[in-house]
This record gives sequence, C-alpha cells and structure tokens, in this order.
Amino acid sequence: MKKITVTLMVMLLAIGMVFANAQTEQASAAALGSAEAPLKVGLICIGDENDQGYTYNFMRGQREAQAKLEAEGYNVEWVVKFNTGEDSTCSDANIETAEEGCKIVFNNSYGFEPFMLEVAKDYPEVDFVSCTNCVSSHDDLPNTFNAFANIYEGRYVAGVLAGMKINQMIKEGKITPDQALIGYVGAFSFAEVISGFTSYYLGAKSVCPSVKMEVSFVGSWSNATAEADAAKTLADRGAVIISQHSDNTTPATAAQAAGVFHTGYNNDMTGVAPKASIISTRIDWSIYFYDFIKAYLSGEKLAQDWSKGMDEKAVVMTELNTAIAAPGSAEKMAQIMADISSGKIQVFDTSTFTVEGKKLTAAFARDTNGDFAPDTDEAVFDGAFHESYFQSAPYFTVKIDGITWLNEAF
Amino acid sequence: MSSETVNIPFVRLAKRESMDPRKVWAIRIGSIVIAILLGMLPMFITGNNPFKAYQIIISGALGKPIYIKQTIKIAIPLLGCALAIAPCFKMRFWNIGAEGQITAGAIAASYFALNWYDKVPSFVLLAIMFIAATIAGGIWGLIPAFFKAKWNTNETLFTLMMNYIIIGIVSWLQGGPWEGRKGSQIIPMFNDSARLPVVFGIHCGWIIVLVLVILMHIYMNYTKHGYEIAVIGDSENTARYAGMNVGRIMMRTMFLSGGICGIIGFIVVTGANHTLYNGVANGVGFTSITVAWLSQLNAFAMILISIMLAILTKGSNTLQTKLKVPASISDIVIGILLFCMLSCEFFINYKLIFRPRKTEIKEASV
Amino acid sequence: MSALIALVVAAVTFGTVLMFGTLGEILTEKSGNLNLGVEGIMYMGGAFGLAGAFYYEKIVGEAASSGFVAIILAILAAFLAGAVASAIYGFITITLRANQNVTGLALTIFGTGIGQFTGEFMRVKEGGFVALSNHLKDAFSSTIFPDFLKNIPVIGKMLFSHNFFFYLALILALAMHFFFSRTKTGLYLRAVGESPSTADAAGINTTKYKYLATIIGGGISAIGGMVYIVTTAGCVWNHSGLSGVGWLAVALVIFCMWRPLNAIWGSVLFGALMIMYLRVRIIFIPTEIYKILPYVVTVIVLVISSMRNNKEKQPPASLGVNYFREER
Amino acid sequence: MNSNIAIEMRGITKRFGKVVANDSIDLIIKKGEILSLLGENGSGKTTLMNMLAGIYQPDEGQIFAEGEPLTIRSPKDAYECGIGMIHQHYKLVDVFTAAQNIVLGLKDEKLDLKTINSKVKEICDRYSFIIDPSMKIYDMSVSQKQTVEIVKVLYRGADILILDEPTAVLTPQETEKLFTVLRNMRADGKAIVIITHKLNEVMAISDEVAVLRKGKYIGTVKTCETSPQALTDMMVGHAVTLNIDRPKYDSQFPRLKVEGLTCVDDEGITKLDGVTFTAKGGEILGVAGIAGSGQKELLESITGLYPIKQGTVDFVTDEGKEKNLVGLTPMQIRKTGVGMAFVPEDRLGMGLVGSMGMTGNMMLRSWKKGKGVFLNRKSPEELAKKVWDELEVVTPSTSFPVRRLSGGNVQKVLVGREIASLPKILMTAYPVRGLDINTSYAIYNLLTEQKMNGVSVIFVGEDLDVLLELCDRILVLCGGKVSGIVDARTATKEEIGFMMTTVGGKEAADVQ
Repeated sequence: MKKITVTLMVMLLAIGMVFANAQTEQASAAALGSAEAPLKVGLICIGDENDQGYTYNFMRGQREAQAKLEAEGYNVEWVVKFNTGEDSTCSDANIETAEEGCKIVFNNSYGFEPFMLEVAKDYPEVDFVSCTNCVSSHDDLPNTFNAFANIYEGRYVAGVLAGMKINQMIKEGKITPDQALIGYVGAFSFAEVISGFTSYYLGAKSVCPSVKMEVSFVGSWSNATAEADAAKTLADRGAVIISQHSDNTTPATAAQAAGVFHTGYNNDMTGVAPKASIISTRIDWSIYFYDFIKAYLSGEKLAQDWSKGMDEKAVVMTELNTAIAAPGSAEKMAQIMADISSGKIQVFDTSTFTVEGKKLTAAFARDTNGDFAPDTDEAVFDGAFHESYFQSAPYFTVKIDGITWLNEAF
Repeated sequence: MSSETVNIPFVRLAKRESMDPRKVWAIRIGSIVIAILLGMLPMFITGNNPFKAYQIIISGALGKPIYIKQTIKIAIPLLGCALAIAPCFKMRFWNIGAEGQITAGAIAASYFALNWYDKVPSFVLLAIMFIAATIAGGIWGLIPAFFKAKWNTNETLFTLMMNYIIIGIVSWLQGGPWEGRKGSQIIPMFNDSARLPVVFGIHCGWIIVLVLVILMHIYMNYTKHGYEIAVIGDSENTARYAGMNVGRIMMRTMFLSGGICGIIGFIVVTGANHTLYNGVANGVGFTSITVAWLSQLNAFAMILISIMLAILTKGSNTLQTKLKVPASISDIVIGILLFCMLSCEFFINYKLIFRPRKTEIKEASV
Repeated sequence: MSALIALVVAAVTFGTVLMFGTLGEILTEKSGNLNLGVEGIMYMGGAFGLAGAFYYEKIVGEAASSGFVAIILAILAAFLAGAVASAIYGFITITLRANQNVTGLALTIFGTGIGQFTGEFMRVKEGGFVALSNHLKDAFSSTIFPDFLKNIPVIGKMLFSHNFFFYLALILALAMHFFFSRTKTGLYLRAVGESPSTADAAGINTTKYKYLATIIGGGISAIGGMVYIVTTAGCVWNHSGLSGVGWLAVALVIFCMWRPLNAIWGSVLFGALMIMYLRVRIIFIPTEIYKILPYVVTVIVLVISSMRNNKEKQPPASLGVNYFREER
Repeated sequence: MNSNIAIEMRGITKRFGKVVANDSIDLIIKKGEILSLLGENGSGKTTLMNMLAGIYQPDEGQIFAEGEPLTIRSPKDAYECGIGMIHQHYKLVDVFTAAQNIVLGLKDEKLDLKTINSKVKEICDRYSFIIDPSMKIYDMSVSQKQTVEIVKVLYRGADILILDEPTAVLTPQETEKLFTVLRNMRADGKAIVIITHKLNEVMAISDEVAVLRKGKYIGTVKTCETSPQALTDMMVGHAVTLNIDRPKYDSQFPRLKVEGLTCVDDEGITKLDGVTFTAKGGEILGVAGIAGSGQKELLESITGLYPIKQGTVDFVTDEGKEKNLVGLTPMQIRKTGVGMAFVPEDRLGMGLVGSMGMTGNMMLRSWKKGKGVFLNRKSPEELAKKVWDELEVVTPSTSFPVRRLSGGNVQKVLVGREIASLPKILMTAYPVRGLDINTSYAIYNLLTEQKMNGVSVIFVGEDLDVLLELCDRILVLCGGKVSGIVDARTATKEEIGFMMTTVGGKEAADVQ
C-alpha cells in the first residue's frame, strides 16, 4: 500500500508540473487568419489518405483550399485527425480539436454527426460541420452545419460514358444488347448510395436503352476485401461495367482483373486500373472549405445546409481515359455537363424511368418527425424528382425498374 | 575442488520462495521506468524528441480539466472490466470473453433504452437497463462456464469465440431491426432519459466502478464465495474435498464476471456513447485482462494501472495532432509497457543462480 | 454450378490469408504455446511486407523492379516482422515464463500498434498514399499457370486460377503435414507440445523447439497479413482491413483440430462464409449472421470434441502451460 | 576394481528452497551389478537419481564417470553418458505409439518404422519382453507402459539404468517378470539402480544396497552380507522396535458398513470390486495393499468424492440407525450430520490450500458455517492457534502459506484440522509418509487418542510394521478386491504380504 501512495504522489507531481508548463493559448488582439493569429480549423476523418478514395479526396480538398487561402494571404492552420471511429472516439476528437483552439471543425463521415452534435452543444463558439449528413439544418443549434455536393450529376455523366462504352461493345459484337449489364458496388442501401446508382443508371440508359443494373451492397463504407469481392461477384454475374460507391480502389482493380470496365468515385482510378477505369467523378471539397472559411473570416456564415453542383465546379469529372473510352466520349461528356449545368437535363426526369411499371408522381424529401421516413416536402414537380433541393444530403430512395438489388437486407 | 566446478553451467534457474515486498515493488516500478525508456524508441525513430512527446502525452491526457475527464472516461471501462475478470482469473478460469460480455450487456441495455424511454421515468429506466445488462452479460459468461463445468471444454478458446458471435449480432442489429435511418447502419442516439447522469463533469459510471472496486475487494477477501474461488484456484481437488461444487461455483463466478462486464457495457452505452454499435467494447475486454493480471488481481492496484493505460491512450491521440505521429503509437507504448511488466514478474518468481566464481559457492540473485 | 465455382475461387483469395495465419499458429500451438498475438503478428506482417515491396520499388525504380524479387522481399519482410514479434512473445513466455494468454493479448495490442504505425507513418513520410505500382500489383495477383490449364472446364478455374500465394500456402500445408507425421523433428515437436517433461526427459531440447516453432510459426502467420495487403487490399496499407483476421485464424486452428491438411479446406470454407452474403442469398439469414458462422461452427466443434473426449482430437495437451523442469 | 565403476557421485547437495533434499552424498554405481537405493519416503532417493538423469542439477558436488568429471545439464546429456532413468510417473506421450515414444529425442535416428521395429524386436528378444510398437500409449496397461519405458532406455544404449520404484504398480507376476529382465541385463554388463523402500525386493534382486536417510548417505552394504533387520536399522536409524502404544477400547460397535462396493474409473477399469467390510467405533482399521490396489478409491468413494457404481455404504448413528451415503456429495454427507474426517494422501493437492495460511486452511471445514455471505474468520483463527500450540506446528504465523511449511508441519495442520471437527469416522491415507520419526509418533498418538474416544479410525498405510503395531484389524486389498481382514495382534507380516499379492492370501499360498 505504501508504494501505491508513493506512486500516486509521483503521478500527482507530474501532473502538477504539466499544469505549470501548460501554455494557455491566448488569442491575441490581432484578427483571426492573420500572420500573428492563425485560424485553426479541424478536420476529422474516418480513414486516411491510404484509402486513395474518400478521405484522400477530402485531404485533396483541404490542400487546395489551403493553397487558395494562402494565396490570398490568410493564415489557416489545420488540425487533422485520421482513422476516427464512428463512436465516442469521434466525440473525443471533436472535443480535442475544439480544445486545441479550432474555430471550425469539419467531420467527414456520415456516422460522425450524432457524436458531433453532442459536442456542439458544449462549444457554441465553434462551428461544427458534418459533411454528407442532414440533421444540422433543422436542429436547434446555430453552430452546426451540413454540406454535400450534387454528386448524382457527376454519376449521371459517368453513366452516360458507361452506356457509350456498352454501345461500343454491342456494336463490336462482344455482347448482345441483352447482356448489357452494369454492376454497382454500394456501401449501404441508403439514400446517398441509391441516389447515386440510380442517376448512374439513368445516365447509361439515356444512351443505351437495353441496359440493366445489379447492385451489391457490402455493408461498410470502407472494406477493401468486401468491395473487391462484391466487384468480382458482379463480374462473375456478367456485368461488363462496374461502378462503385465505396471508399477503396479495390473494385477498380477487381474489375481489371476480371477483364471488365469500371468507373470510379472520389479519385482518379486510372492509376490503379489503367485497363479498366474509364473515368471517375468526385466532389471538390476545396470549394466548400474555401467558401466556409472565407465567410467565417469575414464575419459571415454560410447557410446551415450547403449544396453545390457541377455548375459551381463542386462536382468534377477526373481525366477521361481516352485509351479505353468509347469514341466520341469527350465531346458527349462536354455537352452533357453543359446541359446539366444549364438545367437542360434533369437527372431524375420522371419520364425516363418507371417504378413498378408506373411513372413516379410523388415522393417526399425530408423527415421531420425523427422516424427516419420522409414525410415533408414533395420532391416530384415540374416533371422531375428534385434531388438535393430541400436539403444537401440526398433523399432519393425509390427503387426504379431495371435495377436489381442483389442483397437488400440492409 | 576447483577443477570440479568448471562444468557447472554459467547460469541456471530456481524458483524463489519469497522476496522482500519492498524489492518486489522496486522491480515493478523499475519495469515501468524501463518501459517508458523503451517507449521513446519509436518516437526517436520517427525523428521526434521523446521528452517532448511524453510531455505532450501527459498534457494531452491531464493538461486541461476536460482532458482529465476524457482520460477518466477511458479508464472507467478498463477498471470495471478488470474487476470483472479478477474472480475468474483467481479461479484459474481464463475468461478472455469480456469483450463479448460487455457487448451482451450493452445490447440488453440498449433494448430498453430504445424501446422503453418514453414508458417509464428515467431512473426506473436506468435501473431496468442496469439489471438487464447484468443478466445478459452474465448469461453470455455462463455459457462457456457451463460447458467447462460439464465437459471440461477449453474455456480460453470458447470465450474467445463468444466475443465475435455477439459482436456479429450487434452488426446485424445495427443494420437490421434497430437501424435508425434506413441504410445508415446507425442505431439512433438514446433519449436523454436513457443516459447516465453526469457527476463532476463525467457520467456517473465512475461512481459505479469505484463502488465495484470496494465491493470486489470485499467479495474476494471476506466472503464465502471469495473463499471458494480462492480454493478452486489453488486446487480443484481440494475444493471438491472440502465439499464445494466446483462446476456450480465456476458457473456462478462466470455469471458474476459476465454480469459485471454487462454493467460496463451498460455504462459504456448509456454514459459514453449514448448508442450501440458493433465496436462498443472497443478492445477493452482484452486490455482489461492485462490490467487485471498486472495488478495481481488486487482491486486497488487496478485503479492505478487502468489510469496509466488511459493516460497513454488519451495522450497519444494528442500526439497525433501535435507531432503528426500516428495515434497508434499509443498501442506500441502500451504494448511495451505490458511486455516489461509481464517480464518483471520473472525476476520476482525465479532467481538466477550464476556459476560460482572460484571455489566459493554463493548464490547471486537478481 | 458456375456460381459455386465462382464462390470457391473468390473464397480462396481470402482463404489464403487465413491459411497462412492458421498454419503459423498450428505450428506454434503444436509446441504447446498458445500465441493469441496472431492478430498483431498479421498486422505487422502486412505493414512490413508492404514496406518491403514498396521501398524495393522505390529504390530500384518502377521500371527496373521485378515482380519476382518483390514477392520474395515482401515474404521475407513479413516473415521477419512476424518472427521478431513472436520472438518477443517467446522470450517472455518460454524463458521468462509469463502467462501465455496475457502475453499474447499484449502482443496483439503491440503488433496492431506497430503495424498501423508503420503503415501510417510510411504515408506521412511519402505524403499522400503508399501504394505499389500496377506492375507489382499484377505480379502479386497474377496466376502462375498457363491459360490452357485455367480453361479446363470446372476444375480449371477451381484449381489453377489462383495467385502464387495460394499455391505457396498449399505447399506449406502439405509440407507441415509431412513434417508432423513423417519427420523426426516433427514428432519431437509434437512431443514437446503434448508433454514437455517427457520430451525433456527424452533428451529433446524443449526450449529450442518451442522457440523455433513459435518464431517460425509467427513468421508464417505474418505472411498471411502481407498476402492480405498485396492481394485483397490492393497493395495499399489498409488501416482496419486486417482487424479480426488474426482471431479468425485462431478460430480456424481449433476448427481444423490442429491439422494442417484440414486448414486447406477449412480456410476456404471460412473464406467462403465471409463473402457468401454477396453471392448466395438466403432470405431468412441476414448478412451479418453469415459472418459469425465461422465462430459458431468453431464453438460447436470445440464442444463436440470435448464431449466425445476422443484422445486423438484434442488440443496439444500442454497448450498454454509453461514448462519449468524443476517444478515440484 | 576401479574399472568396474560406472558412475561415482561425490559430495552431492541439492536444496529446494530451505529444504535440503540431498546433503553431501557419495555414491558408487558399478557395472554388472544391481544396486538398491533404499530409504524411506522423502529420504532423497529420487532427487539424487534425478540429478543423474539431468532433471535436476546439484547445488554442490560432482559426478564422475571413468574418473572424468561429468556435467549432466539435461536428460540429453544423461543419455549421452549412457544413463537412462525410468521415472515413477512414466514419461510417455499418450497420443504417440510405442515406437514413436521409443525413438523420441534420438539424434541420428531415421524415422523408419521398419528399422525401429526390428531394433525393438531385437531388444525384446534379448531380454524377453513383448510389446507392440504400433500400439498407442493410451491403450496400454501400466506394465505395458513400463515395458515401453525400459525399451526406450535400452534402445538408446543405456548402460546405466535407474528404475524409480518400478514394482509399486505391478502385480507379483509382473514384478517377477521385471526381475528376470533386470537379471538378464545385469548379465549383459549393465549397471542397474533400483529405487525402492521394499526390503523383500532389495533382498531378492540386488547385489548391493545403498541407504539414504533424511537426505543423508548412510552407507552401502553387500546384500549377501546383510539382513532385512540390519537394513531397516540403517533406514530408520535404529532397530524397529516401534513400540506403538495400542490400548484396547472396550465397547466397540459397528460405525460404517460397506457392502459390495464397486467403482469404475473414467476409462472403464474396475478400481474396487465388491468390497465389503465393517469399520467399528473405537478401533483402528488398517488398510494394506501394494500401491494402486484401490486404497485411494476406497476412501474417496466413502467420502463422496468418487462415483460409486454398485454397493452400499451405510453410516451407523449413535442410536444405531443406518444412513445410506451412496450418491451423496461431500457437502450433503456433512449436512446429514455424519461426522467424517479425511486426511488424503495428496496433502497440498487435496487436503489443504497451499497458498493460504493455517487460518485459511482451518476454514476449509467451516467456511460454510454461519449465516450471511461473509466468512467467519474468528473461530478458524482460534482453531489455527490451538492446532499451532497443541501440535507444535513450526510456522511464523497463522497466515504463512502452508505450502512453504515442511512436510511434517503440513501434515500436522491437516490432521489437526480433521481431528478438530470431532469426527465419528477418521480416515487417513499414508498419514506419516515423508515424516520424521518424532512426527510420525505424534500422529500415531493422535490416532490412538481418537480411537480411545470411540472414533472409528481407518488407516491406510504402506509400512506393514506400523500397520501391525498400530491397528486393531487390517483389511488387505489386492487389485481392488478384499483379500482378507485379519486381526493385527495375531497376524504376521508374511501373512499380510501374501494377501497383498494374492487374493485369499494364505489359503491360496498354501495351495501353491
């Protein structure tokens, strides 16, 4: 027992010394963002750049935003936390970044929001942003934000290029029109993913009417093994093009190994699968980061729910892999992108798809009573379903004809 | 005679009968010091100043009241779970299924949190959750004990497997029956009435575990049950001879151990996470085994060791933000610490006998 | 039928990872050491195996890099990492005679830390991500048999379409079977695991055998981690991809009843169970339930073998118990 | 003569903690001779030989072969020096075949079954054994296992064989066969050491006898020049005139009736076969028999620790009522008010909790007593103090772990506790094994005292002299069967010896 007491005393002493040393970080009188008083911004990531996908894309946005801000003379310091779990370690990460003096904290994963909201209550002077989620806009906390970009627009474009590639294969006699099958690796059977593969399918269908799609859900945002297995499964089932909504590059490599084509997400995947990957679409997070920080520094605040699209370059296409893309892809892509930006093309045009053989006439966008089923805001009007119109986070959850869910269990 | 000693081996081992307690503690503290020195290696290799790194770890864990609170939050389940494991290990029943028993408790607690939050007052709800978690954790611990008692099934491997079965069940609940927004794989956050009250800035789980420390100390040392456990741990034959029903005591102890793990599961979901997910136990079940073992199953020593590990865990998180050193360095330093502390027991239990120098025969011990 | 073939082929990929992990652990456990640190060992193998290939490529340049050399280096690096990790475990349990369960868990914590630290630190050092070139990636996942063999109906795909590592694991399993059942050293090793005092009295250096089995076993397990990174994970460090794989390997050891030949089909079966939900839909079995099946099956095997009390189908008798000759 | 010496040990000392197991021992082992290493249990015989076998290493002293100093660091070294030891607990791997066990640890052996089998056969033929090399050990009988052990040692060319109590588990026929083999080996020029404490065997087989007593070397004599009486003197230090006080208790009455008791172990081997006897209050009933004849099972089945297959065990109360004890657990037996005390053979592994002090061990009988969940420490503490005082237990305190006490003190704690429970039946298994003479007498006196209190004492012993002088009647077990019950006051050693080896004893012997 005596030794325990001694040890305790030594520990207390150590703590005391640290307290004595702890430098209280006082913000000086200088304006935030200046050379003397850098603005600290936190970024909490679910993975790290090794995923070559989701978190990599965020880090890329962070670097580009930083460069732009630096060029304009702003002094911004980033505190990045990698590999954070969607659990109480996320609360801890938010607390820690806030305590480190960050005025803005970005959370990059959907699952972070509930934990972030808990912390946000205790730090009203810090702005907390949950990317891809949807609660902040209508909760009671003025310091919480949501952001997303209209990635379905980019997917639509990728879908068109996939359709063209299929057309080329049909024309070359490699497959019959009946064999025009797209395989899609989805993370969860969840609005963001459903909206994504539906827009992709509609894009493909707009050029190749006979195309069908099968979706395999892996049940994880980031599980390299399962994603590869799902892509392999789809290829084994006869898919000639694979696309994905998951964080890793393994679907691309699996597609290449199986001898089929692929379009990616988050990152240019032609590097890892030059013989398979035609193009990728990604969100350019630097737009949002830049806008948000700039607004913050100038004393304003962005809307609590932010969403931008192709028109504002928040959604971009990576470089086209001309070696394997169908002839005429580049021209077609430019035209479609212009049409989406101008509003000439509505991605979810209700005349282009059916639900159980019927035209879609009504679907709600948002859930307000917390039962997780949309109950307000009619999204179908003017002949189209308006995605990301009422809130940034996607809400298209309709199962349309032509798409088969291989495992809808979750 | 001198020629005869030539062939005596340079060093050999003998079991030590006893050692001065002061020396024992000196060895243990020495091993921690060595661990801290060895822990500098990875920081050194990555080009950081180890002293600065330790300073950051300490200040990141204890530098601000909120950090201390977070550190304590990490220590709570470690301590609680180590307490749960202590009676099993005392009985030489190698329960490495605490991870699963925590999860089982968490599931039971979550069931009531999700379904009954608007049916009963908060304190009643919490009491129900507490009891449900205890029973669920207990049952999850009872299953391997039953087979051990009945057919002598290897409990180490059985309890290990049970962890992954229950964690899989949570994954299923997360994406299935208990899922919040469809497809999100997230179980909704608990209602406020299903959350543990906060005392001094930390959820009151710390009070529960401190009470458990005292109860466990009393249970192990002053009760009939504690005596039975100690006798079985010493020799099952003796226990049978004394008229103890070894199988029943084993099952009872495992129910208790699992039950306490269940309570920790309850504390973790209602106090720290406010929701259930498949990583709810987060390795605590494994780490706490080392806590229990290194504390020599002494309830009070567990407080110290769990806090020490919590400081390293929390502090290393700060290290990542400040020095761009991956947070996993905490696992390395904790690993080194465990290795050193495990190794030092050797010098307490055994003595090395070196070859005598000349003709004189003496025992050199470390 | 073709769906089944496809399932088997896919199961083999993940099964290979498990097979290495399991074979290594079988070797270790045959010496009476229950090394619960496999999880950590596989993490270390993954990180160091990747590092070996990555830095090799970085030094000689992508163009000059040879797939064969990269494979050898990756295997060597992983093996060494695993061997060092288990040498630590061995020293603490064999020489210092600490509790095996606790030491194994400590190794899991330590090894996971080292693996993730190394994987992440490489990224920090390199800026961005650490990935091998496509050239090496192809080398790692390419098959070694000519196409005409692969094109044989049914068995062609099932037998000849896998990557190099699978066949290596296969050879290893056969070699280990031969080693345990036919060689003197294998017999002695089994004796050490069954009854160290007997082996000792027979003049077998139990310490040496325990060390060698533990270290080599750890090295083999570590190769499994490397195989995961360079095949399924796409040649890039994956923070949590290996999580749980080591424990699955421990389960598989029990499932195989400590027999290397069983590990061949056992690992493919476990691999299949992990990906079955993507391929075989049974409406009333939720996905996650498939994933716990390996553990459930293992528990059942464990219980049945203890109930039947068959002398031949038991863990090595001294598993988990340290040996001290002068114990009284 | 000198060239005849196989091994010479000089000044060997071995300590275990504070216990000196061997104290500066000198011993010479000669080629072509059988040496008996004689001594009571705990005299250090096995320890001494373990140092030749490389299991232990001497703290002091040196071993010589051919005049050269030897270092035996491990069993491997021992084999290389041509020393092979057959341990009392066989060192065999259960799941291996005989052949696999035999070649275990050999360096240059190819694992070629044919060669091994022919070599094994050669050895078997030479010394006339029979074994099946492909048989698994777990399928073998005890004597088959012993044969494997001997072949194993011979296979590696041992010239010096050490056998640790080889006959303890053998039937007389098997013993005779073993002796034939040993004689054959002696004729072959091998040096043989037999560790034993059985005088008749010493006389029958050995050329020389070396005697140890309490870890000290007493001397070596030629068997042909000595007598059992002289050897006993060397073993115990003085002529055995035990002179155990044996008063008679006048009002003996039946206390325990056992009828047709049959027990079968896990592997289906019958351990007790229709055992029938009555133990009386006020007498000491001795139980004799060679080791493993069912003594352990007899006591354990009566106390509820060993499953009974058939038969009845009835406790007779003071009022003369009979209570059936079959199928009851020890706790149930205790609860029905049957005062039964049991001093088991394995003191620290069964009767006591080694890691606890005297108080904790006193509790082993009483921990259930008292209401509530808490332990009553007070009365065990008092009892511990009482035993400490009355039996003169040497211990620093009542909380000092009993594991670290000497054997005699451990036994005093155990017997003291059992007697303190005021039993009606007191069962003791080898209560004086390993104890010094004084402590042994203290125990005899305690048992007699109990007898005179009307307690029914059952005494399982190995030393026939003691059994004959201490007990009132002696029940002789042979292979799980009751060979006979004799009056200890009139029976002779020879008579009992016959009964131990042949069911029916004298009658059967007469027929021969």
